Amino acid sequence: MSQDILTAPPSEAPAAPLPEATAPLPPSVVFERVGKRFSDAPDAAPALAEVDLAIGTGEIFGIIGRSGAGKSTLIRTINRLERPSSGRVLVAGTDVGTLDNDGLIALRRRTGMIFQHFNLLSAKTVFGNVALPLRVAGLPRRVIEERVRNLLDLVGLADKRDAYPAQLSGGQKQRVGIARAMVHEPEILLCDEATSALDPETTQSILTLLRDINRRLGLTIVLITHEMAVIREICDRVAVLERGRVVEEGPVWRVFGAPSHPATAALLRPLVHDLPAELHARLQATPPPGPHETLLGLRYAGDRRGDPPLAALAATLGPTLRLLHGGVDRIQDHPQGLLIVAVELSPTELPQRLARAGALADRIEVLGHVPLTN
Amino acid sequence: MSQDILTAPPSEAPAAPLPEATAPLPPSVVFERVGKRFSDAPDAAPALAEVDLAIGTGEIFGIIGRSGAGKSTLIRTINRLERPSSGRVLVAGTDVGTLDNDGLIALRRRTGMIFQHFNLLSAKTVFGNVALPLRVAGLPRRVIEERVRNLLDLVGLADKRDAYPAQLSGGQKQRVGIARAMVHEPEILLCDEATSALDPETTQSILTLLRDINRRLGLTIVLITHEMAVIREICDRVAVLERGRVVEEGPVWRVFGAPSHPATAALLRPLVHDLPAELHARLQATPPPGPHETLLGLRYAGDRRGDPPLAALAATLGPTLRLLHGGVDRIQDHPQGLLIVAVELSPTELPQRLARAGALADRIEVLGHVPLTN
Amino acid sequence: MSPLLIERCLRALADTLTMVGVSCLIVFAAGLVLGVTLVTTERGGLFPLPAFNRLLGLVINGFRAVPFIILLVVLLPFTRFVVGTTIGVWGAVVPLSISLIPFFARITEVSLREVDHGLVEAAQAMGCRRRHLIWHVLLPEALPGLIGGATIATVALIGASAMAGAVGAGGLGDLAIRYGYERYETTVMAYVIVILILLVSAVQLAGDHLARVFNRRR
Amino acid sequence: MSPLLIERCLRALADTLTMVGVSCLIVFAAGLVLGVTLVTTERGGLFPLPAFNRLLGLVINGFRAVPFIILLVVLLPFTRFVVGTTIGVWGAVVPLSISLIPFFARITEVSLREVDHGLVEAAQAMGCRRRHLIWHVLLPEALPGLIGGATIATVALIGASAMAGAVGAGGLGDLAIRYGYERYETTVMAYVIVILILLVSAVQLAGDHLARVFNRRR
Amino acid sequence: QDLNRLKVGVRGGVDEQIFEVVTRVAARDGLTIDAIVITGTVSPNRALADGELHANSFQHIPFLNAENRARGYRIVPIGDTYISPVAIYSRKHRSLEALPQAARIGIPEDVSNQTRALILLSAKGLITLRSGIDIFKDTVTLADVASNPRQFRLIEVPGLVLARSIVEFDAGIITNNWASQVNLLATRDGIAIEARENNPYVNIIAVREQDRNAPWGPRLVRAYQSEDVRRFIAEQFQGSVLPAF
Ligand SMILES: Nc1ncnc2c1ncn2[C@@H]1O[C@H](COP(=O)(O)OP(=O)(O)OP(=O)(O)O)[C@@H](O)[C@H]1O
Ligand SMILES: Nc1ncnc2c1ncn2[C@@H]1O[C@H](COP(=O)(O)OP(=O)(O)OP(=O)(O)O)[C@@H](O)[C@H]1O
Ligand SMILES: [Mg+2]
Ligand SMILES: [Mg+2]
Repeated sequence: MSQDILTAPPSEAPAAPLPEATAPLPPSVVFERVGKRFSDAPDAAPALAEVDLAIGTGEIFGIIGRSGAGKSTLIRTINRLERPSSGRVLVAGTDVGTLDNDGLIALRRRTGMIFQHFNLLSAKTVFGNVALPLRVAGLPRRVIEERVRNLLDLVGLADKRDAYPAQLSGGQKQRVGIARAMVHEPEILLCDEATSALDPETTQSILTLLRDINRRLGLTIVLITHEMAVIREICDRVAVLERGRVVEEGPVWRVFGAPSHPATAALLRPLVHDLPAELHARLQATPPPGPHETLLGLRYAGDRRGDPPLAALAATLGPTLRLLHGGVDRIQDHPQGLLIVAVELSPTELPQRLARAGALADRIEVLGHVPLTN
Repeated sequence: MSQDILTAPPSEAPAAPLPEATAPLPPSVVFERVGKRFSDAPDAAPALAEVDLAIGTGEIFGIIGRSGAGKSTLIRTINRLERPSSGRVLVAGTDVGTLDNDGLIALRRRTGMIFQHFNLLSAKTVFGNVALPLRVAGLPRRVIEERVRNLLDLVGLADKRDAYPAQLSGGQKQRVGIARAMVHEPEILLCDEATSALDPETTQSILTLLRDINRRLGLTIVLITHEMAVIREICDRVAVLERGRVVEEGPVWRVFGAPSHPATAALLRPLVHDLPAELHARLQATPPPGPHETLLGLRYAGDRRGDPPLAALAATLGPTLRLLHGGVDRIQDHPQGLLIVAVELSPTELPQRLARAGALADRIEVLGHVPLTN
Repeated sequence: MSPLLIERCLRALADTLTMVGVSCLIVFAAGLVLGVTLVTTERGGLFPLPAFNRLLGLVINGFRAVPFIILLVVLLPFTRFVVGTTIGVWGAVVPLSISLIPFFARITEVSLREVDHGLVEAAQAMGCRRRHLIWHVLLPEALPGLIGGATIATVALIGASAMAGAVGAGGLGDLAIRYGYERYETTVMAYVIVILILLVSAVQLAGDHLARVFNRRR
Repeated sequence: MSPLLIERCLRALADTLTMVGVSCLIVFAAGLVLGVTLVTTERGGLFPLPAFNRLLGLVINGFRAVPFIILLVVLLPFTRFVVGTTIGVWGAVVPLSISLIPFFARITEVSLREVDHGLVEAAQAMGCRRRHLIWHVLLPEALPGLIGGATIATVALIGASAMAGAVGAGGLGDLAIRYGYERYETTVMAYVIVILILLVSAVQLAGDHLARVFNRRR
Repeated sequence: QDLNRLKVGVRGGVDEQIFEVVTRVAARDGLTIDAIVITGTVSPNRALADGELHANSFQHIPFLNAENRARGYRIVPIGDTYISPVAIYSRKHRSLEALPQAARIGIPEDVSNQTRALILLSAKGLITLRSGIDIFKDTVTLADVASNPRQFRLIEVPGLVLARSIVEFDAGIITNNWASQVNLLATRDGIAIEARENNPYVNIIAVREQDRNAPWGPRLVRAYQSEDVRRFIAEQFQGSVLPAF
């Protein structure tokens, strides 16, 4: 048995599928009609408007949205780096807007934050940056030394321990930011595009680390990302922000499988395996007279169990069935995706075959026809 | 005919498939044994070592590599923001190390650069930042006004024209950086993670823009990214950097389809549709006694033409064939990918079926067996 | 306060405003130029001329090392050549300016050094010439700090203008010294000092306000 | 130069070094504290106390507005109380320090304002108390600028110490004035000024070096 | 030629105050005086020598002589103004006799006033100076002290500070311009005072040599040496400034 494509994360315990959001966990972070305006101009669009969300304890919650949608602003209200103009934010039941200084500091010490722009202290070494949350919490030197060392090992920066941020590459800086946010073992971790500067391999190892801590210690993670694969990989639920409003929210498989808002669809489109430009260029809307192939899109939304039955499809659509493009991803054990296939069928045959195949996919679309030249 | 999944970029002309790299274009950028050390310590690993590369005119050249591999350092030698410690860099045949001040400025005016950290001037508005390359080139005010307006429209920042960088979201900043690098219509565009802070939709529109300019004006693009989808989407060739050395280089479909170096494989692994953790956990190495399914991995490397023949596979592997996970991408018209399928076959039947199916995929692996419980 | 005294105070205020105002313009202009020169010609700067840089630094140090009162005397021929007199308000402007220029040059230098090197690189990458770098990057990015430095220099100038009495230039500082100290009329001194404090506060407020307005980083 | 003169020069150098050295320590410590207080208590600062901030600003402006010579006189009782004498090197340290503290407070203020607000936010997000923010973020991040400012202040102190001759503290500046200006022995003055320039240059070189060493941003 | 408007350099304090009266008196004669107040002792003579002033009034004759000698000016006195005697002050002792052995005595640090102080000390018999000193011509420094039987410690201190820090000394010799600032009157508070007769330290109005015979000179002197000014000096300075006309 070949092992090299079995790359499930090593630390992965044989765990049961994640619980569905139907049994909600006690909320850790609650947004109540949160609004934020940066400008006093009445015609300026607000950065946030009427955001209502509840994030459960121990949940990994994703926030996606177009650039400028308000994701960073929203996440920054959780530890009161940004004060909402209206509404309130509750963390573990307490309105963060009403906290006094000590309360705020206590909250922030239970919270870690990875910044979109890293925000590393230029005057401290990598070690100094990561050690800071522990130093200000007054931990003994030996404990600090050890924890920082461990974490630097985990993020692969052991050899950069004494470097200053200016001597690091972009991804190295980001990893320092990640280590710094986790070193004091927070209960809530706020990640603002925490892996955007990382290569896929390092991203994968960071995600593994995050999920590991999430499972072991019940860490709540709020995660902004533009990489839908990251959401798919580790999030339980996801919210979609558009112009400061939550336009969609739910378990990842449901939101990704059947996006109900155009903004979500637009974000997911590049993930959906699109018809490549080369093929698209050759496509014709009406069947040409001569021999031709018909391109079909078979969509699987994941809300019913059952994997694409290739054999049944082949039996229905005939012996010329080829997979051109696309595939299926399992999100929280729901297979979802789009298969773009080609079949050679005559215009008269096509409709009845499609009718019979109807039960074999959630939706079947005819994309067009390509004349066969050879 | 349904149109909503036909999302090939609108500006896409019905173009022929890209020329193969077998007919190399005249080189635009040539690295000759380029090395770079940041530290004088003899034991410190160099950031770059013996890099030899030639990038053709009008080519879109991707550079990938782990975090800290030296990608940014390499790209910065092209416009002499970094001077190599050894070797030389030729742009359009001229050694950039020997250029005098005027020559260097002329080179830089023919080059655009998008920085990993944006590097926007905080004291200038969005307009002011994008206009600067034109202003220093002495263009008349009206021309500047119009070109900047056009470009801001293209990157979707028309309404942020008078905002200062501090008032922008991360992705908005990045788009300003992109606009600024392209506004003076350079011949070479250096992109250091130009879309890392952008959502997939915006990324897509930027890539479309890049490819459009590349096709229309013959722009040479050198592009660092961690998003393999971006490489797959627009690059002609790709080089893989590892610890400052080029360990692999070639047309994207070839490098991605059959990575020869472990570093490449590691970078691509998350792209390869891995077996999801849930399935992996239930997998057994030896066939269980009772009824069970066998999981197969069918790999398509793309170096032979021909799409996965689903009908033939179904005929060979039997009526239980289901697609569990994975898919096929067309890279430069080469279908590549991994299909993870399940079949119900007895241990005696399996070997002969596999032998027959051998011609239907580049490689077939048995991943394991899952007992059927229901 | 008697009408005579009020008139004297007004006269002194006008003298101070003239001296400080004119000197400010000279100091800002020349100090900026020298500060930019210091930063750009240093080793690793935009226009490295280490030998020239060291010489310039030495000259600036020289002017800063000489006590004002000596500078005043040494500069007499120059002062007469430039403004035609060595006493009065105009006779004070020259030594005041010259003694503050090196100071402001150093302040400028420190502010310019704070500019993020990444911004300089970005501008270089787009083919900016050195003058563009200075004009579009160094100066605007350092502007809040420069305004802060200019505020400090202006207040220092107001302070230094008290010494202008040595050339009979009058002004508020000199008036305060004369009354408070040579005549021992401390009430008058107190009035004058209140005016001085108001003046300094106005400068400081204006400077703070401008620095805030031109700080686009938040 | 006669042995007597050499001895005087050495004596004056020692006096200057004592005065400037001691004053520096006081000015740096108090100026830093005041500068930090100014920045942190302002509206929108880490510890907003706008009324207090305005008062403090006014006091600082007051000390900067009063001409040195008046300050010196006004401070005489305080000076006597603190160091037991109003003359000599120690009598000069008090007025010198007090006149330079507000100056350095303003310099500190300008430098601290340059610190990237994102860094403050990052530290706040990890639960830093205000003292941590000051100690781990504001001061270290502003350090190169602060060193630059301290260099400027030290040279200003050397300049001001020339006026300390007014309290009989001696020192190089005073020696230069007495010989060069009151006795017209310009050779002696020239020697003394050369020593002063060397001193200022040494301070400047040391400051530049330290600022470079502590600049981790490149 | 005659002039109806004169620029006169004066020193802050006594001279400035007196000139406020002189200006009024001169105005009656149709002579406008711009009294330019100049701090310090260097600029007034230099500006006069350079022709930027018509006259100045701030110095005594020995100082003028020293300046002419040192800097090559050709400046001459055209009229006496006042004498302001130097005195010995003490806050601790009521007379010279009461000064203890090795008392700390502050003296001026500038040359001409130090000369004056040492001559006063020797005149009172507290010290002796080397022989052959012409008080009208020579300058005297600490090096010229021949004997100091009571081992006084003579400490050079700027007048500004000495006047205000007199409590730190057993005694101090302070010129009037500094003493008057702290309300010390030579006639009232001095434990010893400089002789008024045969005193070389007569203040003067000075002009350039070429203006020695200018017609406006006598008009200026006349305005100064008027009854109004005499009365003003008497009232204002109560004996510590004595008209020398
Ligand atoms: N100024 C510097 N001083 C010292 N070392 C440096 C400096 N700049 C970069 N390096 C080191 O050189 C190596 C290559 O850095 P580079 O920025 O080129 O990496 P990269 O491939 O762009 O990584 P990333 O994907 O994380 O941005 C890294 O190990 C980095 O720590
Ligand atoms: N300080 C500010 N002043 C004014 N407008 C601001 C400020 N900060 C953010 N905004 C605006 O608020 C909106 C939301 O910004 P935010 O940073 O939350 O977006 P985002 O969703 O994080 O975007 P991205 O994915 O690009 O980082 C944007 O339109 C931005 O221009
Ligand atoms: Mg953001
Ligand atoms: Mg990089």
